[in-house]
Amino acid sequence: MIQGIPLEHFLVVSTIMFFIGVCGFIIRRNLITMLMAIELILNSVNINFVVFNRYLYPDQLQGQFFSLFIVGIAAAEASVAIALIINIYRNVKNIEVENVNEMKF
Amino acid sequence: MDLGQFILMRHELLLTVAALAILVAEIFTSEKNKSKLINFALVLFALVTFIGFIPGETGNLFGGSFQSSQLTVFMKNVLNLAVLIVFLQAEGWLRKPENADKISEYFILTLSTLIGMNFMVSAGDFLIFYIGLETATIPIAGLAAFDKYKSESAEAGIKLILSSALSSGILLFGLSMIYGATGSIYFADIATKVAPNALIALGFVFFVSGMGFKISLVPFHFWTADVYEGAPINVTSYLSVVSKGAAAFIFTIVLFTVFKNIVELWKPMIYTLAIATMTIGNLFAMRQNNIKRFLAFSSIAQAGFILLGILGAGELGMTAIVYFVLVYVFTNLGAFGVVAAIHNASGVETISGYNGLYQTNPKLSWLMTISLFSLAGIPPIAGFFGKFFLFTAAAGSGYYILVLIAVLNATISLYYYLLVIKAIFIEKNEQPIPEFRSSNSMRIALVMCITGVLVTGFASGVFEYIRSISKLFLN
Amino acid sequence: MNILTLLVLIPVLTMVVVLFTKDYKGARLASAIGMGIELIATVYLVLAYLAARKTGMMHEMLFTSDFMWYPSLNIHFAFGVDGIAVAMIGLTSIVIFAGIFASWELQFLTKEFFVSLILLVTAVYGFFISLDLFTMFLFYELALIPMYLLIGLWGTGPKEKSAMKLTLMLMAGSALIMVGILGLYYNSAPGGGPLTFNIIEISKISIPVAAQRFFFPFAFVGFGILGALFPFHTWSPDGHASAPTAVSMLHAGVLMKLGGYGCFRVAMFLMPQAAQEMAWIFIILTTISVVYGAFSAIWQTDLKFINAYSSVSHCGLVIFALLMMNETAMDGAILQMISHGLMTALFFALIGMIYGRTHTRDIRQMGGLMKVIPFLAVVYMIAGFASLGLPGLSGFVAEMTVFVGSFQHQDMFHRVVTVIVASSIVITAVYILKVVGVLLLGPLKDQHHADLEDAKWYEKLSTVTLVLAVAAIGIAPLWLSDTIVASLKPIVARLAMVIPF
Amino acid sequence: MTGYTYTVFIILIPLVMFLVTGLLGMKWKPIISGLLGTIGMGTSWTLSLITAASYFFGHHAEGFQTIIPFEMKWLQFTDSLIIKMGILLDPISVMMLVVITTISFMVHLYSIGYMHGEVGFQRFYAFLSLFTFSMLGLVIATNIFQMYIFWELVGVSSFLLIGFYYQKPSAVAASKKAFIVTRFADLGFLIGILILSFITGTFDFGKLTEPGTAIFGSAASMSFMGISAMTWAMTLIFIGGAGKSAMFPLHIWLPDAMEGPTPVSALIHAATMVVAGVFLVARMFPVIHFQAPAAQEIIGYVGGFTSLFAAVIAITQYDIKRVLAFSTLSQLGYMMLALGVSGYGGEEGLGYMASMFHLFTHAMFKALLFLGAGSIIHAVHSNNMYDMGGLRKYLPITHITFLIACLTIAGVPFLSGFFSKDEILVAALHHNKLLFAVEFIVAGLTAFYMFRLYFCVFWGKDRHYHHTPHESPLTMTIPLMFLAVASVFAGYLPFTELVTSDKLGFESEMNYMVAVPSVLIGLLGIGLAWILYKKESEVPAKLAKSWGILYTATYNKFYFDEIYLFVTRKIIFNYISRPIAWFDRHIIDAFMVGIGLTTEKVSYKIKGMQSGQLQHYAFAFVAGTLALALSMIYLMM
Repeated sequence: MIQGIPLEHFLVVSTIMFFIGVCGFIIRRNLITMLMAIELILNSVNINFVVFNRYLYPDQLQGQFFSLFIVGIAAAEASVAIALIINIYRNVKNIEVENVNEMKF
Repeated sequence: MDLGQFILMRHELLLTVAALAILVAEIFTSEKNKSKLINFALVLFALVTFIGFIPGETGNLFGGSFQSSQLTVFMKNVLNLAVLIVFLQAEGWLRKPENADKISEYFILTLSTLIGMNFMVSAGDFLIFYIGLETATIPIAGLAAFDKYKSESAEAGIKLILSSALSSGILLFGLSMIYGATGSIYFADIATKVAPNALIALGFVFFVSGMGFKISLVPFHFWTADVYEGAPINVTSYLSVVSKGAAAFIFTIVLFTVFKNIVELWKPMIYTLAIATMTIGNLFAMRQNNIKRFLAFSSIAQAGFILLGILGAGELGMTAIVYFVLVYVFTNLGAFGVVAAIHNASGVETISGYNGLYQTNPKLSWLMTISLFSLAGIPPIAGFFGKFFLFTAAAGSGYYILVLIAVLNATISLYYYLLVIKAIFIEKNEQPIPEFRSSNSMRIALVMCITGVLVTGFASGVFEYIRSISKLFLN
Repeated sequence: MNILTLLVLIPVLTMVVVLFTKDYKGARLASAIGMGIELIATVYLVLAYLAARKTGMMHEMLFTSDFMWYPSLNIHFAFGVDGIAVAMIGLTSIVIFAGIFASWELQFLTKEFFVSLILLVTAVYGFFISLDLFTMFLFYELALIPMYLLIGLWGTGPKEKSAMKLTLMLMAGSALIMVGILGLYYNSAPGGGPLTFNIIEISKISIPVAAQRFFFPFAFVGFGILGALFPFHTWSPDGHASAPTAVSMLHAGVLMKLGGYGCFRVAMFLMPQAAQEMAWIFIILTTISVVYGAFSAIWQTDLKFINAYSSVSHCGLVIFALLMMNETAMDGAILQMISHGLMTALFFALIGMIYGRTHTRDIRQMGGLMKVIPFLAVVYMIAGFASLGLPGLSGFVAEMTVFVGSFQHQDMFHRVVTVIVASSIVITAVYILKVVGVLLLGPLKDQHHADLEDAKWYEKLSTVTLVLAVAAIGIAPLWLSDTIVASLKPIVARLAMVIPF
Repeated sequence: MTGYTYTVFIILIPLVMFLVTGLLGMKWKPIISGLLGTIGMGTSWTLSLITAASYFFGHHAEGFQTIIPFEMKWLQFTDSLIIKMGILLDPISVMMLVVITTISFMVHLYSIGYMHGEVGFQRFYAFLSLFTFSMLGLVIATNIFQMYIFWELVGVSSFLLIGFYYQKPSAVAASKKAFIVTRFADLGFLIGILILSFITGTFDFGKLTEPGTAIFGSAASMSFMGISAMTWAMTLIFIGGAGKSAMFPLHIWLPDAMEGPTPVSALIHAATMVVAGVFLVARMFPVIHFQAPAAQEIIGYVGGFTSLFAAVIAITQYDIKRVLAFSTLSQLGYMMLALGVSGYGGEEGLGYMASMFHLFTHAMFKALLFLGAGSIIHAVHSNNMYDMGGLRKYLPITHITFLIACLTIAGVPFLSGFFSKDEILVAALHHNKLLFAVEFIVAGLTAFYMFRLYFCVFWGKDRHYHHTPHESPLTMTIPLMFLAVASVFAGYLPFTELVTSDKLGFESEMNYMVAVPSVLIGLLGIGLAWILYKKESEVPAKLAKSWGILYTATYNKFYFDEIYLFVTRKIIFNYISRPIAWFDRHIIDAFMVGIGLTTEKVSYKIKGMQSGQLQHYAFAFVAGTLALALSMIYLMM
């Protein structure tokens, strides 16, 4: 039990992480970096779940389980994503996102 | 709990078995007769689909995390049917040499997404729901990038995986808020605890946008066109029908059951989304030349119509949506089937390429026409009934103006469907697509679609059945 | 076997047969026979109807049959006819019969042509016999769709554009209708109980006035668009000009009548209060379209445009008379529908035949055809006389009934607009005589036309059928008019229930 | 009283003739249809003579009954408004039967010779029968709507006959003009009927004209724009009559109508159809007289003005048929005027009687004049009277008959014209001095222009004809002679006993105060013509010059055709119809199309949204989410 750290702090952190992630996803040009931004988002979510669970509903574990699953799935997602990024690299010889705009309008 | 209860999740199990079986079979088949796998998979899956239709008991598993009701079972069967049709249509394409070494992958990936959807459909809590969602999404990215040497395909894949990741991230963020507000991830519990407060509202919005991504509602729809265009046709049709249908279904269920307390909160939201989706979808579809992109936008517009059903909250809305999804399966797969057939035969996938098709391939032309008319909602084809019931549902809760807008949108959509028909029938063309005969399985698939399109409307039993089971489901 | 279901079945079977014919000869023969049988069936229906009435069956609708279709929404296949519907069916059968022969020589994708043509007709029959708003709407939309291909594939001139315009405008109209119908449905049981689409049942209760005020414009304008209600008529000139002969005949002759029919059967009959209140708006609109159509017809030079605009004028008269809401005027409206249907079909048939010979529809390039193709010319004159209301032809009967009926209205405003509308007969005379004078009389203008051949047997058959019908109504109108009036009584009674002003 | 059922055949025979010759005429030799038509006409002529005899000279102690031997329902509007097809026999209708059948028979006979060898001989006879049928139907109408029906039919058959030479543009134009002008007038008639039926709730002449009927009870209260409803109704109905009878200012079609074959002019545009208007007014006379005196005034003045106006124009015309046409106008004016000034009952009804009387006599001598003109034209192949001269030795019979006719119309004593015209003058004198003066002058003018015509044609020196004129065949001269006899003796029929406003005879004696001066002025006119035109001389030309502008104006019929042309062509076509057509294409249609185009334009405008950039999508995604969130929060506030 972490003493003296109120719930809000965690939430603030998680929220900030979330929005950093979102902004990163929107701003950064490199596909890998965008992927990392996604990880940020997911982890902020994890924090949320765990914290809510720990502080508000300490008598159950749903939140923590949920975050475990999220971690797992995030891993899968990342792996597939990276595979595809490699595939992109094969085709366009770099991984800048703005080059991935063959199809538009 | 005893193992006998697992019969409740027979669909999921069967599919898993099928997927594994194909995997194993792939290991034990030699390089040269890989293509036999196709027949094997087809037969196997046809079997699975058939078994799925055998009525069995319904109930809950894992303390309500997994709920199986007649409605969900029906939905799963619809999905199976759709996938079967997709497989049949894919057969000719898979036999092409460039796909020789990826046959089993196609089936396994598709099946695993289907499993995910099945779980999603009968999810009883947000965890299962989320797992199902991701299982249903991630492999599709792989499928979208199936033609790995085509840059469009790769692009489609990356666009899909990244934006889906973002959307699921946002969705999760919403879920976490809802969890924080209600302290549960079980639909049943949440439903009781949901109240119109800021946290719930935010969580709900994030949830909606996450789902909006799957159903490709405006403004969460942008990935759709590009992915549909880039992905191989059979994947596209799968995306546009199966995954969208499943998502729409579960979305409806969650709104009707979990968030029914804040119905007054989400109705205006859905209202705006509906209008935006229909209109934007139509406006973009109007000037497309690539048939896949065209169908992508048209499917976006169709999603907008589905929202009308959601607005007609309650049993009729539920029925209308499920019915519409069913009709939509036949209709859209019919259209995509023709597109695939033509693509396999001639590589053409532009509307202008279809000019004068009727001179050489009248049968296909009529198929296309009927499917498109059904999409446009022209009687007496199934599409008309699907739309009409959606509108009836919406009108039932007094949204007459929305109905008017929707029908006017349907008129616009008729305009661009007619453009295709014009290309097929009226436009002159010196060298139209040469006459060809598509593979038997494709023919079977198309026949299934067309019969579905022509019969569903007149056979009122279907609608009545759905109505009865959704009544059961909702109370 | 109910005669009405038979009426729908025959065309369907005909379509099937046509699908299995070898060449264009077979196709046209099959459809001719099919429509011939249909015509006979119609005659039988008329006789049966009159006989039934004579034996004193006083029900609103006869030959009713009712199959439950969608129980949970209470949607039925409910069929039945009253005198008006019977009259409309008669009109349809005659026009399609003539239409088949008018397109006898068509050889490009003949099979498809006849199939879609007959599909169109099937829908029309379905519409007229429907007692259930849902099926009615279903057949209505079904009737609109084959139009696109018919015009787009076999039309002339800017056919794609016109076809698209026509289809979209009419579909927009049906969008309005859809809203109106749903509104009716949800208000069909103000006192509780099951909602219904059934016209007769709805007509027994009275829809809440607020709802009427909201939904009447939707239903009325929706159908009005097909009835060429000003200012939503602009699809009609282009559409008719581009359409092939038979399609113009059918569309102007029959399909536009769906509009008028729906206007009073759905909008006015089911929402009388609103009809009473809002009538004046549409009376003004229709007055405009009557005069306006006639005037713009004067200036046209394309035969089909002239006829299209005169159709605007005549169909305006139909809706005008309907809005007068008294027995005589509405009787006149129905008569006008039939008479206009017949003579406009005749016109389009003749225009098609003349075009087929001279390859132009511009009256400035033709002249003195009376000498060359006397038969067609004479029939054209008869058609012209019918349309300018010469006694002894149907036009006169219809118009006079309309005028007398409308003028019986107690309100001064109605009488004044009646006078305005009546003045259109002079304008009609002007443009009809202009055409006749330029096209048929005078010296032969273009020497290439010197050796045109006169009508062939099938052309004669097609035109004479219509001429006979026109003359029959014109000479002995009484039985028809009485039949219609008898069926109008309940409708008028319902409309008369409420006099807001 | 069903003793008269056979009268049905008077009407049916021409109809049958029309159908037979119309449908089968092309099959057989032309002459057959001619003979058939003539025989048919002869039969109904005899029948109507029988009818007349038994009607007039049967017993009629207490005046003539109105007999309806046959009537059937044709179309029912309301319980009371019913169009019936029937036969109504009363003095005027019976008289008209006689007039029509007589003239028609004569014309049928005459045309065998006149139209011989023409293309469309059968068509001609078919149309003649059609016309006769419609005209008979008109006069025996039992209700005003039946009258209107046949009224329209008459109009159309006149259209067909004027345009008989349909390849001649002038003929086509004339026929169109005739039809449209009369059609315009018919609109008035129709509206009149509508108002009348609205007030009285009936079409039947029986109910309308019965003395002291109560159906007009409601009428008094009704008025529109300050004028009583009945006045409106009657004036409008009169406009209808004026159109057919070519009253000023609707007279313009009649002169052009002479484009038709001459027998047609004789039948339709001199004897029968053009008097339909007069007949209509006479038919409605009690209503007009009692319910709408104002309308009657109008009728009187219009009649008077027309007669003067037409007479003046007639003086300056060269075309022989046009001269006759204008004289017809003038005579019709007489009849209208007589009705306008008439009272009701006994002596008062003198004008009514006179009008009918003049109608009768005029039919005879004007038909004679036209047929004579026909035979002249037949001989000379020209309408222009300055191409003629000295014809009296070539065409003796024509000459004599024509002279008789001229004398008759000029009102020379003891010929029929004298009596009828005299009665009219007397009636005018009793009621309205001004109108009397006008008519008095017109009498002189009539005499003058008729004899101007006569002398120019039959006297003066020969023109060189490309072949010597020869007398017409017997088929043509017999009618001439018959009609000559008729126009001499028609005046001795006791009209005062037979045809009167209240169907009761009355005594009337010569009013020498009127008769003598009118005869004198007639003779004066003749004398003037004698001096000017008997011998070839420069005087007329000089005179014409001296009148200058006035003369040219008169010669050009006071430019009425031009005015009408201006109104129709310029105003209606260019300034109404054309802008409307333009408006329809470029405003309304453009608007409808515009909606579509705008939609398409928009779809092109917004295509940039789908930029293909993943991050733009992501941004839109997030922005959308936040927007929704904000709106959500807003909603909850």
